[in-house]
Amino acid sequence: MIDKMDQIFVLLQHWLVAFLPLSLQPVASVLLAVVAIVCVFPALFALTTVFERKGLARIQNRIGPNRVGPFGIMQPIADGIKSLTKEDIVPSIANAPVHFLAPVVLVVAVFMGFAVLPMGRNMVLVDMDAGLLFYFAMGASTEVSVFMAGWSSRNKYSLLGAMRAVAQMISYEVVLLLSSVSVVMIAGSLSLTKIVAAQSGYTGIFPHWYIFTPWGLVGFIMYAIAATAETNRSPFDLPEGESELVAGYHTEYSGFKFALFFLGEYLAMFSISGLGTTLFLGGWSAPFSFLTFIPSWIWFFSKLMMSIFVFIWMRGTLPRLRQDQLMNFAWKFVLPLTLLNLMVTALWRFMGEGWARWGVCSAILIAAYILMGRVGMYKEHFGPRRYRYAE
Amino acid sequence: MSPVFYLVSAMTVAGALAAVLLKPLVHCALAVTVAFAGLAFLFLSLDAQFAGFAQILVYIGAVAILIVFAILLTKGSELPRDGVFSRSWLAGVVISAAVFAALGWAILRSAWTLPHEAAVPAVTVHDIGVALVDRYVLPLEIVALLLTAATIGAVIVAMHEKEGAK
Amino acid sequence: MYLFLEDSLLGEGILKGMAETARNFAGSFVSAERLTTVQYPEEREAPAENARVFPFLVFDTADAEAGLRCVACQICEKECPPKCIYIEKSKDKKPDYVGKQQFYPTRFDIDISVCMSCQICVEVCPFEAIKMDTQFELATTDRFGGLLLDRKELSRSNEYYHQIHPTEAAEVDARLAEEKAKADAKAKATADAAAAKAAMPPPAAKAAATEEGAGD
Amino acid sequence: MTPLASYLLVAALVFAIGLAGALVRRNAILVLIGIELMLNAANLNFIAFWRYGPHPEALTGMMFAIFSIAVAAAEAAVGLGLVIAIYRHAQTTDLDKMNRMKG
Repeated sequence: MIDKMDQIFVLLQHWLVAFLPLSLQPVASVLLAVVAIVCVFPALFALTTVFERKGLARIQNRIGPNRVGPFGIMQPIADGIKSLTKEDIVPSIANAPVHFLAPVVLVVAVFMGFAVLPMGRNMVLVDMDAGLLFYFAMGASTEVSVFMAGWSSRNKYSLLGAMRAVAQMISYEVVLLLSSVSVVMIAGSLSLTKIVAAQSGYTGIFPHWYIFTPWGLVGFIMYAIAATAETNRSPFDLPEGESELVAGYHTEYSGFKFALFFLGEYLAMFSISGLGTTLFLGGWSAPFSFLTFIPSWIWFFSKLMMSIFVFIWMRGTLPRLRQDQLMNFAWKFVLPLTLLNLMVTALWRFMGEGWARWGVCSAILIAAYILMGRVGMYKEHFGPRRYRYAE
Repeated sequence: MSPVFYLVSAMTVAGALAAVLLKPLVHCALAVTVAFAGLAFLFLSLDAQFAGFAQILVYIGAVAILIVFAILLTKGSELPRDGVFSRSWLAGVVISAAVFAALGWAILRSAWTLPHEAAVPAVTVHDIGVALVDRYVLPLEIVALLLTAATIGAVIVAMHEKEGAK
Repeated sequence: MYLFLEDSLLGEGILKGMAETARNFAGSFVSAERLTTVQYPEEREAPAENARVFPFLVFDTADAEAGLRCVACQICEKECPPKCIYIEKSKDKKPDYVGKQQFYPTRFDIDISVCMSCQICVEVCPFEAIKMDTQFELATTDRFGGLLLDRKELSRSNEYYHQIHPTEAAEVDARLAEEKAKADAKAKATADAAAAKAAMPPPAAKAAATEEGAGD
Repeated sequence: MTPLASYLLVAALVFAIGLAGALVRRNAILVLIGIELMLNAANLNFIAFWRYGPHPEALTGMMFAIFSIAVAAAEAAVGLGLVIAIYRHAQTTDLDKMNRMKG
């Protein structure tokens, strides 16, 4: 029974596919999984928009949307109808084909990333040998779509915004990759299913998740920072800073194309949270050994929603960074610490079991963190803002 | 050959042609991105997963963006008044046509002696990784050195000249 | 050497902020007094006394036509920065609250789609005739006619003014009463003087006149 | 036509187009794009020979392609850095106008 619940979607898929002739079955099973992903994540997107608005409202001691449906839960439907019926404006000097293709490329590239995420036991669309590399390849293609959007609008604010966004995404992509490499070093595979399998054991009741190691914790924090920047979430949401930066690459988009950008952004957030869950939080495995009876996909999605909540929480707390602070932070703090973390991971790998490696690795990382943080704050690369005219 | 191969090849060649022939430089950069993507698909169709994804990651994610940055930093998006083709364009076309003719002739001459079908090589990413740090460790180190040098060199070359240096 | 700065660790402020917002998040579910917003169409807060939206014209007596304080001096029209006031002066005169003969506006229009609620018209008005309203639900489906308010739509009674800005209205009333008293006294003095002049013989009248001049 | 021959033909075509781009266009960036295309065509050859060659498990062609991708990335970075430096100096990226050795 427990197994059946765990595998319910896999069994459902097999049952549905069995109705078709044998020659169509492989195509149909893939198609079915694709349809499931294409339905589930936009639905999650719709839910997340309303939860985000309600969460932010609660953080600011407000109630949030509560008009459409009970507790405002139907708000995304109203928003969807609104954006669908809005006029789709294409600037007359815009490069129309590129202007049209940019949001499409973005959404397609982001959707491709879901293909390699294991969302439960045996629930992965394609178990690729180079799954992680595939994910990052797809993530890299979103940069092109951002540039396409900014350039094809023929608006200098759009173009500047696009260049800003691309520079930000490239800078933090390095960190994202390097922090994931430490997991690859320990798990010994680029396949995400194998990475989850490597974390699925328990010591006593505690799981072998990579976040519960010194390098894993630092790697996870670095990954989370890079993921926040990569998905243009606050405090790195300069591409969306409409209040002070004329938004950015999607300034000239309206109606459904704008909604597509919005969708792409949220889907990227889901997929990057899913990847972080897979890499550091044990994917679909249960947090305690006595909780394994709960289906694996529930664990995956609850971890996903937890990370989404943290994203919302950060958005409600932190002010937006300036572009130079953003770049300084990436290249002068996060990147060096991630590189150091890589070395510490290698050390961890070769020191063998025991408490010694815990002590050594933690000591190196904590010392580096304190030192680099202090240096950075002292030199005002980051840390508290001081303005000459304000003193 | 499957229709997918023809489709992807057509996309690659069309992208490459467009990259060479289109007038606005940004169009060229976008077209070359299409060509890179097509080549990545060709790699994938040759069962070279790792190389295909690395191609997408490096070429679409980095080189294409780099080209775009360079175009925008050099005001390359403005069309030059005296044409986009060089004065010696005819010679260039003749040379490349000759190169293609020579290559094509060689390929077609040997087409029937080339191996027909081969079993899909069972090479995992793990094998590639092991080979990289085992048999190919020296090239790997040299590439690492090269990349470091290139990074430093690119930064120095493109760095702002100090005031007074001019 | 940077280890012993008075600054805290990097990231400590972020954690403090996160804790604060978490407290808000949880607290807003628990204690209702944390919630600062009002569910507007159903609940509304009484407008603040100093709230100001768009100007209106004050009238004193029961009749809006007769009691309008405005004397069509057109100062507000000249001073209005966005030029949203349009006044037509009357040809004839009628007595104002003091009893003095004054012009009155035959037309007084304010285009509230242009008005920027700066209150300059109120500041410059020497007759306390134009004041700021607190009524803000002025949405209309007719954006040209509906937002151009004429004299009739702009007229509000002094009682209404008392209702929305009690302190200010009381001050204004006191000032007006004082002025009226002064005017009355002056009128009475003039009337008395005229009466005395009529009654007195010529030399005495001359002396009274010099006295009056010294009194000025 | 064997599969290998068709891949080689595509690679030859892309190589010729890249060569034409490098020779025909005036803009230095376009020349770099042409060179990138040529490198890519060579990579395709390596991968095709690896796939259909006698010893795919030796990974020679694959490794060559991977190293070539890495080197091409470095080449692009340095090349475009040079283009930007030249542009800053000469205010043009037109190769026909860069015909002086003196600055």
